[in-house]
Amino acid sequence: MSLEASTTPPSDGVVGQARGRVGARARRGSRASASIEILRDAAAGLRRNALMALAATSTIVVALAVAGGGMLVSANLVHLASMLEGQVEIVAFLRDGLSPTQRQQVLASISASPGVRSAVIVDRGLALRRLQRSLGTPSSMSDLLPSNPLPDSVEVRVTDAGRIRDAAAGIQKIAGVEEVIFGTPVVDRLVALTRAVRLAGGVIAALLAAAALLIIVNTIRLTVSARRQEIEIMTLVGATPGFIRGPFMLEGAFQGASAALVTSIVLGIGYAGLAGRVAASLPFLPLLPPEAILPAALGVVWILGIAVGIGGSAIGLRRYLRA
Amino acid sequence: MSLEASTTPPSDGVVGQARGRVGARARRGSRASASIEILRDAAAGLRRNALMALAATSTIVVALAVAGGGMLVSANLVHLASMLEGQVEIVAFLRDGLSPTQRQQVLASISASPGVRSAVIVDRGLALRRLQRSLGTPSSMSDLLPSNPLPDSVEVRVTDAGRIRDAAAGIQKIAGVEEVIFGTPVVDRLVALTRAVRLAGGVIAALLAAAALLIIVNTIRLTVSARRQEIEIMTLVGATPGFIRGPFMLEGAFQGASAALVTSIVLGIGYAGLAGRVAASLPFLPLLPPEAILPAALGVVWILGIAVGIGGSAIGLRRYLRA
Amino acid sequence: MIHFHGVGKRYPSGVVALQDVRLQIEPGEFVFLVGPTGSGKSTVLKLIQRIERPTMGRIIIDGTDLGRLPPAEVPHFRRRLGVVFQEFKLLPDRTVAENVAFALRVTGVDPLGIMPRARWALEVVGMVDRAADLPAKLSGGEQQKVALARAIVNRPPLVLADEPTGNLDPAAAWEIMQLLSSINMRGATVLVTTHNPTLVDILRRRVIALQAGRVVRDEPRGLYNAAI
Amino acid sequence: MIHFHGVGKRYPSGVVALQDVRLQIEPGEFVFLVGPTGSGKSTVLKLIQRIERPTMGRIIIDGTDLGRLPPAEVPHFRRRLGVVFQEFKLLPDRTVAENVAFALRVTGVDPLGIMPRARWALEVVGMVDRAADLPAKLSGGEQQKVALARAIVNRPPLVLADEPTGNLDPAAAWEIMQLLSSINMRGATVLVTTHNPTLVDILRRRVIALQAGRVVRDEPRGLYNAAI
Ligand SMILES: Nc1ncnc2c1ncn2[C@@H]1O[C@H](COP(=O)(O)OP(=O)(O)OP(=O)(O)O)[C@@H](O)[C@H]1O
Ligand SMILES: Nc1ncnc2c1ncn2[C@@H]1O[C@H](COP(=O)(O)OP(=O)(O)OP(=O)(O)O)[C@@H](O)[C@H]1O
Ligand SMILES: [Mg+2]
Ligand SMILES: [Mg+2]
Repeated sequence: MSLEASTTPPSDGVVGQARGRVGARARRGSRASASIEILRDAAAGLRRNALMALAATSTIVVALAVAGGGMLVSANLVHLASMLEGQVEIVAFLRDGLSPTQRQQVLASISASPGVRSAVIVDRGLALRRLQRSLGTPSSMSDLLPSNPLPDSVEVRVTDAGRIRDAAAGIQKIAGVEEVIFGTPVVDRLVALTRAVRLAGGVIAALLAAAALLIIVNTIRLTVSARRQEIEIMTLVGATPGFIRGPFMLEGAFQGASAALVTSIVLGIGYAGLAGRVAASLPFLPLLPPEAILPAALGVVWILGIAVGIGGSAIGLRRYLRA
Repeated sequence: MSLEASTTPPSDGVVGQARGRVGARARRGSRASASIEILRDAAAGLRRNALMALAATSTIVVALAVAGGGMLVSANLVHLASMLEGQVEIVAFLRDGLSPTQRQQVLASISASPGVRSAVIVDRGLALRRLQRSLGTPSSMSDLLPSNPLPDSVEVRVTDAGRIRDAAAGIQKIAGVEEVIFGTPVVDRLVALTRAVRLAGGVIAALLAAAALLIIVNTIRLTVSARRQEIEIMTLVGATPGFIRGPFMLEGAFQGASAALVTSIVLGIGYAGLAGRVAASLPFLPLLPPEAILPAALGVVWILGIAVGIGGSAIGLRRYLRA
Repeated sequence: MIHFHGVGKRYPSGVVALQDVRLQIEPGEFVFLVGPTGSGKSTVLKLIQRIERPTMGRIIIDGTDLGRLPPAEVPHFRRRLGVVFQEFKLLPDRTVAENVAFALRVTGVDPLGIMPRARWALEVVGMVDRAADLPAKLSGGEQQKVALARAIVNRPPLVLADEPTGNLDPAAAWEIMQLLSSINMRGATVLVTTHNPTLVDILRRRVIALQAGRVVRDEPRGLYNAAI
Repeated sequence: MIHFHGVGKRYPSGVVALQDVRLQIEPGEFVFLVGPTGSGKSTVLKLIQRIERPTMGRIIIDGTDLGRLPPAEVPHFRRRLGVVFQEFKLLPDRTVAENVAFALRVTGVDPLGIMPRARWALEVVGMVDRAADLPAKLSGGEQQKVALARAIVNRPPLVLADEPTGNLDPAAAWEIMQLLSSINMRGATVLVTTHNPTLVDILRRRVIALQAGRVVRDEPRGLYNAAI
């Protein structure tokens, strides 16, 4: 059991017998193999602390799912708001007795007017039928009306519901337009509502993302703190903070990534299923199609998961790596 | 430093010199002082692990806030759905030329008809003014209509929008009713929508509560696992699982309660503020008043927080307390 | 007090720590358990505490057959033992006084009597002036003394001490041995593992020697090494 | 190699662990640090490792003034030391081999060379057949040997061993001392704290004795106790 009796130590040419100042030399070494080492270390760390890692990862999954779900809800709210705003319209009643050519001219002028997105002519016969339909088609009513009292009109959709007044004022000035109406109170409500919905959507998404962030960072901090003894011993045998951080941050990244993967599957399948069912049973409720919204939402989930996994480990380690 | 040289041990009459089987005796002892001990222990445990307790508690706050917020959103969705349904109505046009007494009789019959919640008479003059208003009051139109073509009608609100067809059929049979209309497609949509909203509200609340549950249990499990050494030593010196569990569960309960307190303050102030702002800027959007919804939502937050704090500790300890 | 009937212990990893160990220690005895590193001394103590369970044979402590002890009774059983662990096993985030008091508190004694008794135990080992410190602030030997104070604080009928002087200077080690002797003289059974030949050879108590998991020597007034 | 210039250490709790310690240990020396429990031996070793910092005086190790060592250099400095901690400080969830290898890996040596060197160190202390076990599965003495293997694996120019034989039987303790001697003969400076008078008295190396934080004796070929 003495040095002499045993095999001589393998010499690797890096750490020799006569040692000078080690500092500078130690920082060399093969980069590639070092990163393989770090990967192996991270994997081993996860294996050793399997139960803790499982608890942490499932917590991260939940946090990411809540944030991702919030993003989907918020995107759909915003989408709904723009759909609603798209339905805001100005009706321009035309003077009686315009010739078809004149009507087309008026239509062209209106279409070119500032703030107008689209404009279509509704002739008086169609307008009456619509009115009857919207009143519930009491068959008796068509009898009651001796003649069609409605004028021809142009229905105008605007680019920005909030600036509908300007658009209406512009249309009013066009020759051949008798009168312009736009349900002021309704439009005001709608504008206020869609603004609120947009705001709420943003706030919900931001709050839930912040919640996920905090939960993930705290969770990883707890797992790191459970391993503080390990960290202390590492520093005692000369591991640099970077060397200690490496595997921990990789573990964090890996946990974040696996959580993002699970979350993606759950949210993806869940949203696709939901969108399908809504399309079938609530066709008038315009959910964003999965392919339009999932890539962005899941992208955020992945970035959040991985970045916070890494950042959380770094933050969790800070306390224990002070010199 | 020998026993003889030192003071004699204080005798407390419980643990004497000649000791028999200890088992039975040890389970006695003052209950009241024991629970004070447990309280002190729990407080000390929290103090010693202050940073970990802080991380855990803030995570619980977030989880509870998300769940509580989800409940508020869900309750408002359900409220909105019933408001919408409450606006579904049947219009019964009355025969021309009914006397005021006859009209009152018809109204009474309609009110008594099954499925009817309320009924009001709308006379033809009011109906016309309303129609004009909803068309945007083109001043020219009142000129265009030579006479009022609309009949008197009764507007009926139903108890259950889903069974509007039966209600309408019943009203149709009443003498003096000329025709009954109810916008079938609109009502169908509305019923489908409110049903979806109710479902979504329930699902959101349940999912978020489940998420909070999982996060809290996992968080507490992580804090317990960070103290497994402490638990092991306790079992080695003869602490019963119950004795070890006591302070941990109290700590859990305390963390849950403090988290619930913070969450209550945040959600309470936040929701009251939001409801106030919505009432001011979106008066047509009927948010539930804070006093109607906060007590229930915050009650759930407290129950969730405390119950899961205790349960989480118990679950977290299970692994370490196996004999 | 302690009966080992053909006890064997094979750890799950495959290491056979004890083989066919037969022991009979009467109440009131003072016994040294000696043997080289890894010979199974700590395993014997762990079996007595039911931290580990034998893979062969039976163990009866003070009339209790450990193989039949229901798990719920284990804590109550352990309170009858006072143990100095080889690695001390002090609660790292409780003060010295709380560590010692803890062994009393688990027994459910009158809370008012706890602190005076803890102080008494700390006085006995000479650590009373460090009562308010955390274990991490003590030297190795000081921690060992605190571990001993915890072991004796509830005056257990059986004291197990695993290498209780490994971190103590000869004078302190001698005092601790005197202390264990006086506890023994008051009626407690004492089982001490040690690597310290001087102490064993001076005290001339019963010596049980283990070697590779077997009892190779059991002498009433033995020496650390076999008399050739 | 080691210079203490009027070093004092007062812990934040108020305990004065060292007072006006003056030491000069030359490269290649083998020194025993002795003294009663709590006299400050471990504190001296902690100061050398820069785990603790002196509250008075200056410490220069191998030309490095520890008071001026920037925090970022501390890990690199520590790699020049091989340390056996009094409480072993093995990573609890890594195998014996990984524990020893870890001290090499932090230095950034060629990964391929690590495991053979770790095996070599374990062979030297006689623990190579337990390479795959976790520390918790070893006896106290076995853990101590592993801690020693880790301390010598990267052939440090300065070895600090805090009570490295406290959990070993006399034969194993003697072998470990022989091992430290042979490391010393190959050029390393060795500083060993111990409570084992036999070892000190047989080896007759330089002995520095502490008492209540002061150096009370420093003899080139000393005994454990002062010659009266
Ligand atoms: N949990 C375990 N799993 C596997 N093997 C173990 C375990 N605990 C101890 N051993 C092995 O059993 C043998 C006996 O160990 P034990 O701790 O009883 O020795 P000891 O006589 O106390 O030694 P020391 O004097 O070093 O304290 C050793 O070889 C040890 O490695
Ligand atoms: N972190 C700390 N905080 C406060 N006091 C401490 C701390 N570490 C050690 N001490 C005290 O400093 C004194 C010297 O301790 P040290 O560990 O150096 O003793 P030692 O000579 O190694 O003793 P032993 O032989 O028991 O290992 C002791 O009284 C100890 O209680
Ligand atoms: Mg042992
Ligand atoms: Mg020491």
